Amino acid sequence: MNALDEKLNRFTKYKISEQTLRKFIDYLKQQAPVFAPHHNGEASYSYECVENSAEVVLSYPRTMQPLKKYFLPPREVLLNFNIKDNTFSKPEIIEETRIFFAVHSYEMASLKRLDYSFTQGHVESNYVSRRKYAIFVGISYTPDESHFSKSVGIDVEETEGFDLFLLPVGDGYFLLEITDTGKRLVEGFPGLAAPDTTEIKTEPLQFKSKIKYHHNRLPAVFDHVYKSKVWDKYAEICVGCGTCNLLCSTCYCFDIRDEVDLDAEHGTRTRYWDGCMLNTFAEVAGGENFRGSLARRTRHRLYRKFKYITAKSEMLHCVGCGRCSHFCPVGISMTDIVNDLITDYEEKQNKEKI
Amino acid sequence: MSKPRVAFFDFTSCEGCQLNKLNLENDLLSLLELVDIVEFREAMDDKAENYDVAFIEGSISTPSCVKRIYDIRRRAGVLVSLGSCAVLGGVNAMKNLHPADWVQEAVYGDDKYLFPSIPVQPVSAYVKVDYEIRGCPMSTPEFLHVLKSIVLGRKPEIFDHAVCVECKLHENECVLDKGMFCLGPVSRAGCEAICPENGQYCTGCRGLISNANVGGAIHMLKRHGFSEQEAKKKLQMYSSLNKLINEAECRHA
Amino acid sequence: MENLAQHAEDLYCPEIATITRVETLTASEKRFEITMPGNRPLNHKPGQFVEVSIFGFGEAPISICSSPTRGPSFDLTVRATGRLTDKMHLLEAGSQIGIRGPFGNGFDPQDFKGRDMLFICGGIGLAPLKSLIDYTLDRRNDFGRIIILYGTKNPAEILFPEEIEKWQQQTDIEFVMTVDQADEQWQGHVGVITTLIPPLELDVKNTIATVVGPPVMYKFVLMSLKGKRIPDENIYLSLERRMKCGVGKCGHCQINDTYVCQDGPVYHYPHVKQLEEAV
Amino acid sequence: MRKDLNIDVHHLTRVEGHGNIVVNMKNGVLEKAELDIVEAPRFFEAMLKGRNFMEVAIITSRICGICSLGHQIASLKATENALGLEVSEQTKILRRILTDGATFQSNTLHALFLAAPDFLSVGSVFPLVNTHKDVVLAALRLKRLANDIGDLISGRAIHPIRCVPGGFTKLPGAGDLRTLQEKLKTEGMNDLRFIVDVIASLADKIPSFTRETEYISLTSPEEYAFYDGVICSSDGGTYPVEDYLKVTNEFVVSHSSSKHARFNRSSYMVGALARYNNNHRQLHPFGREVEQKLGLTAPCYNPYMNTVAQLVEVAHCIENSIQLMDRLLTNGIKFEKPNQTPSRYGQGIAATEVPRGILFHDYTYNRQGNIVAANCIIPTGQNLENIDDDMKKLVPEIIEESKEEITHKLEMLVRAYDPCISCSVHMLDVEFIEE
Repeated sequence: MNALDEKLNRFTKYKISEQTLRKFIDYLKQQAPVFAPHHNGEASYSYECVENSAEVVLSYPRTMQPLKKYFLPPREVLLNFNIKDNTFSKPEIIEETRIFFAVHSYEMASLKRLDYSFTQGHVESNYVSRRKYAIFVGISYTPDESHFSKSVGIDVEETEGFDLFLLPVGDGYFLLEITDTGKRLVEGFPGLAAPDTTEIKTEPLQFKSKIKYHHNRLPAVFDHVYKSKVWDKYAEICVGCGTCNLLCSTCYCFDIRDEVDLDAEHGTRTRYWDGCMLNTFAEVAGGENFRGSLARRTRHRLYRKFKYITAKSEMLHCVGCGRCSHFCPVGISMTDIVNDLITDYEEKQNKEKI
Repeated sequence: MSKPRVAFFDFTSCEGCQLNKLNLENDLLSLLELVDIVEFREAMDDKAENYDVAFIEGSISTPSCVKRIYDIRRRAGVLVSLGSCAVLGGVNAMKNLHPADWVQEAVYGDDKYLFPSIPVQPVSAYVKVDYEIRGCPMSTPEFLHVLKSIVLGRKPEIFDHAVCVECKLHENECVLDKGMFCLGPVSRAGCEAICPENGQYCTGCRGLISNANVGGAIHMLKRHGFSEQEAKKKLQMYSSLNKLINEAECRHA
Repeated sequence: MENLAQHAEDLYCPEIATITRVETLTASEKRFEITMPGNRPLNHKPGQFVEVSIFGFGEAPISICSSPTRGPSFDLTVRATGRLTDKMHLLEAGSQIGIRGPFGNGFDPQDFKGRDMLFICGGIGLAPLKSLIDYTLDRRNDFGRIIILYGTKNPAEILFPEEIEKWQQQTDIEFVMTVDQADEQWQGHVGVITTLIPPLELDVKNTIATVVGPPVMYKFVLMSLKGKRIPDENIYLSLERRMKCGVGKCGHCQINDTYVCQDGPVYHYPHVKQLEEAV
Repeated sequence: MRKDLNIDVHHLTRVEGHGNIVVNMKNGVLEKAELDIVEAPRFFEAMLKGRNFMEVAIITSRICGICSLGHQIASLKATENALGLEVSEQTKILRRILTDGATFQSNTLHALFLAAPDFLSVGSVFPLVNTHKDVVLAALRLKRLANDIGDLISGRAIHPIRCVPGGFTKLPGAGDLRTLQEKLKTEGMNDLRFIVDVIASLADKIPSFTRETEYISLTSPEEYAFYDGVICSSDGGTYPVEDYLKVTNEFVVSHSSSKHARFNRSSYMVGALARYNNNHRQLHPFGREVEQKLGLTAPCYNPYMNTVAQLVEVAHCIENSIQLMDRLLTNGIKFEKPNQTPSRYGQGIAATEVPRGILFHDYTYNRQGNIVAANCIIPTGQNLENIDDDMKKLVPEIIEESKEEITHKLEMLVRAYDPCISCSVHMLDVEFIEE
C-alpha cells in the first residue's frame, strides 16, 4: 500500500450513493449555507450558493473564479463614509459557518496560501472573519490537460484542510471523515449506513507530472532565470489582459477606490481585485512604470508564484489549478513557461560546467 | 459651492449618449440638485454664454463642426468628450478608410458637392480635452462618476485595463471559448463587460488599452479561427484611427 | 485561524486627525501639521510614512517629515500631484483628515550613534529625510559630522527656507545646496546633486549616507558614492512606490521580493542592490 | 396684411439631430418654407462595406441612438431574409415585446419630455420639475419602465446587445419577466392614465391645423402592425415590402443632407398618426380608452395630433407587451442557440414600424456572408417633404400672428413629427463593387 492510500485508509468512511449524497447536501443546507460548483453557461462552472441540491455539479474540471471569491470578494466595500461630517463605518462582516462543497484539493491548498498572505505581518480582519468558520467538503477529480497540481506537490486526493472528503467509487462515493468538525456533520445525517471497511486503493499516476523537475527544485531554477530570454518569448504573444492574475487562486493583489453617491455626501471606499499583469499596476506618481513591459510583468507574476513568497512561506504559491492556462485567451500555458525556464536553466548549467 | 453650469453638445453621432442621459430617470432629480443644466439641445431650448463643464458627443466631420468646437472650448471650463465618436472617431471614422470621393458619391451621386465632409476626427484632434468617457454608448454610471468627480473637484478615475478584467470579475463564461469573436483582451474596460455579460462579444467600442499588443491580439484571434483580415477589420470598427492597428502585422503563423 | 483571529486588525479604518497648521512652501508644496485625536503622539520612526485619506478622494502614502523628538503633532510635506494631494492643498487649519499608520520600516537612528551623517536629498526627498535630520539635530551629541546635500530643479522649488537658513548658520552642520537651473537672484551652486559629492572629504568608513530623491537620481548618486568608496553597508535609501494599503497586502509597491510598505520605504542598500526593479 | 417674413431657426431644439427652419416671404409671396437638414452625413455605406452578416446589425444600430432597436430589428430581419435564417416563435415574441418597449419608450420621451413643454409654454422639461413635480415623476417612472423592457430583454435599451441574427444570445429569466409584467399592469397603466388626464386638460394648446395627405404604414390582418406586415397607403392599396422602392421614390434636395420621398402625391406622412389612420381598428382596449380620453378620431389630418397618436400607441403597446409576456410565460422560456447557418445568399428586404414610421433595410450578401449592397430608408427622410408641404400651407394661414407665434407654431409642427434627423442622414443606398 502506498503512503497516500495508507493515509486515506486511516479515516472513518461511509459508502454513499449519489442520490444520498444529494440528500446529504440538503441536510447540510439546514445547518449552514452551502456553496458548490454549478454550471455557468455552455462549458463553464462557478461556485454558487446551493438552492437546489440537484443542480450541484460533482464532476467538473475547474470553476472559473476560484474559491477565494468568498474570502476576498471581487469587490468589497471597506468603508462607508460621509464626506461632509468626516465620519465612516466599516460594514459588518457576519462571521458565520459556511460549507464549501465538492472542492478540489488544489483549491484547498490555495486557501492555505491565502491564509498565509492575509495573516503574515498584519492579520486582516476582513479575510479572517470570512474564513474563520468555513467548513470544507473535498472531492477528488479527473485532471484535464491544464491541471498540473501533482507537479507542484498536491495530490488529487490530498485531504489536508478538508473536514470531509469524497472519493468516487463504483456508482457512488466514499465519504471520509477527516476532522472532528466533519465527524459532527456526518453524525447528524440519518441517511448513512455503518462505516465501510473496504480498503481504498487509489489509482496511481492519474496524471503525469507536467513539469520536468520535481517541485522542490523549482525555486532553485528561479534563482538563475531572471534574465532569461523566455520572458520575451511569451511577452510577444501575451496581450496583458490580466485574466491569469484575476482567476489565479493564490493571487490577492487589489486596488482601492473611493466612490461617491449622487448626493455628493455619502460614499464608499471599495477594493477590487487587481493584477500585476496590468499595464498600470506598477506605475508610481509621475508616471514612471517599473514594470512597463509585458516581459517584466510576466516574470514578476511567475516569480511571485515560484520564488518571492515561496522563500518566506516555504510553499510554492502555484497550486496547479491550471486556470491561468485554461482561461488564457492566447493559450499561454504555465507549465510551458516553467519547462522553457528549466531548459534555459539547464543550458546555463551546462555552459558553466564547460 | 455654487452649482456647476453644465452643457451638452452633439456633433456627428447617433445621439445615443445624450439619450442615455435622458434615460437616467431614477437619478435625474438628484442630478438636477447637483448641477445646473444650461444647454442641452436635444432636451431644451435654452442657450448659455459659458459653462463650467461642457460634455461633447460626436466626432468632428464637417467644416462647421470645427468652428463650433473651437467656440465651445472657448466658453467651457472643463471639457469632457463623451462616447466613442467623440473620443476615438468611433464608427464614423471608418469613412476615412475609403477615398473621400467614393464615399460622397456612393451616397449622394452627382449631388455630392452639396454636402461638404472632411475626414472624421475625434474632438481631441482639434481642442484640449480634459476628460474622456468612452463607450458606444457611454455608460451612465461612468458618466455620473465623472460628473460627481468634477463637482467634488477631483480627477475621475479612468480605467486603462482590459475588458477581460471586468468580465472575469463578473465570472462570465468566456465568449472566445464559445467559439465567438472577442476583442475583450485588448479593449479598454469601464463598461462592466456588458456585452460578454449578455452573451455577445466585445466589439472594442472603448478603443484599445494603452501599450496594447496589437500583433498579439491578431495572433490570438487567429488561434481562435479568425483570419487576420477579419481580425483587423473588427479592430477597426471603433478604432480605425488607431495607427497601432492600421500598421499592425502579426508575426506569428 | 482561530488563534490568528485574536490578532486580526481592521486594517483599513483610518483615525480622524486634525490639520492644525498649514504652511505654503512652494507653488506646489505645502507643509501640514497634523494632530492625532487626543493629541496623542504618533510614535513613529524617522523615515516612516502614513496613509492619508480624505473621504471621496482616496488615500495616498505620505512620508512624515518631522522628527519623533518633536511632537506630539507631526508634519507632512505634500506636493499636489494627484487626486488626494490636490484636495489636501485646499484644506485649511482645523480640517479633519484620515490617518493610518505609521507604516513601514524607518531609520533606526540608534544604529548611527557616533557616526558621521551624510544626507543626500533631491527635491521633495528632503521631506522624509528631514525627520532624520531633525532627529540627529535634537540629539546632536550622539552623532559626528552632519553633512546635508540638497538639490532642487530651481530656486523656486526649495523647501523649508526657514530651516535651511538656520542650518546654514549653524556651525555644527555642513549644509550645501545646488539647483539644476539658476534664476537671476541665485548666487549659489548650480548643477545636479551629484556634483556636490566629489569635493567632500569624508571619513568613509565612519560615514552613514542616506539618500532620498526622485527615481532618476538614485543611480547617479550611488555611482558617486561608490566613487567616494563609501561602503555599501553604510548607505540607506528610501524608495517611492504606489503603496495602496500600507500593510503589505495590495501588492502595488512590491519590488521583486520586497514590499516597500513593509520592508521599506527605508532600505539598507545591500538589500536592494541586486533588485533590478528597485532603482 | 403682412407682406414680408423671415424666419431662421438655427439648430431646432428638442429634436434628435440638427435641423434649421427657414421661412422666407417677400411681397406676400412665400418663397421658402422648409426644414433644412444640416446634420453631418455619416456615410454608413463606408462602414458596412464588406462587413460580415454577424456585424451588420451592430453597425446599423449605430445609425441612431434613439431608434437603435428599430434599426437592429429591421436589419436582422433583412439579413435573415437574405440568408434564409428561420427564427423561432419565441424569438419573434421577444422581438415584438422589444418593439413594443421601444415604441413605448420613444413615444413617451417625445410626447412627455420633448413636446409637452410646448403645451405648458416652457423651454424644457426641467422647469416642470418644480411646477409639476408629480407629473414629471410619473413621466419619469413610465420612461424607466419602458427602458426596463429593453434592458431586460436586449441587455441594454440603447444599442441593444442580445439581438443577433437567428435569435438571442441571452434570455430573460421568467421571474424577472413576471415582475416586469406586473409592473406594467399596475404602475405603468396607472401612471399613463394619470398623465393622459393631464394632457387631456391641455388639449386646447394643440393648434387646429389640417392638411390631408397620404398616410403610409405597415398593416397586418393579425394586429396593429409594428413588427411585420405589408405596406399600406391611405390612398388605397397594399404593396409587398419587397416593392418598397416603388413607394419611397427618394430624391435629393439641396437644403437637406437627408433625401426626401414621395409616392402618390407630392409627399406622404409616416409615423404614429399614419399608423393610427391606417390601423386604428386594431387598437387594444387600453389604446381605445386613451384615444377617447384624448379625443382622437380617425381619420385625423392634423399633423400636430401625431403627439396624441403617440400616447394612444403607448397604451396599446403596454397592453400588447403584457399579452405577449403572458404567451412567453405560458410556453416557458427555453434557451435556443441562434440559428446562424445560412441556407442561401442573396438579397433580403425587411420593413418594421419604428416609432417615427416605416423603416426599410435591404441587403445583398455574397457567398462569404459579407455585404455587397445595402439600402436603408428611414422614416424621418420620408416625412421631410410632407413637413415642407405642411409649412407651405400653414404659414399663409397664420401670417397675421406675431413672428414669435409663427416661429413657435412652426417649431411645434416640426417637433410633432418627432424627427430623428441623425437617422435621416444615414441613408444607405449603394452597391459595392466586389473586390
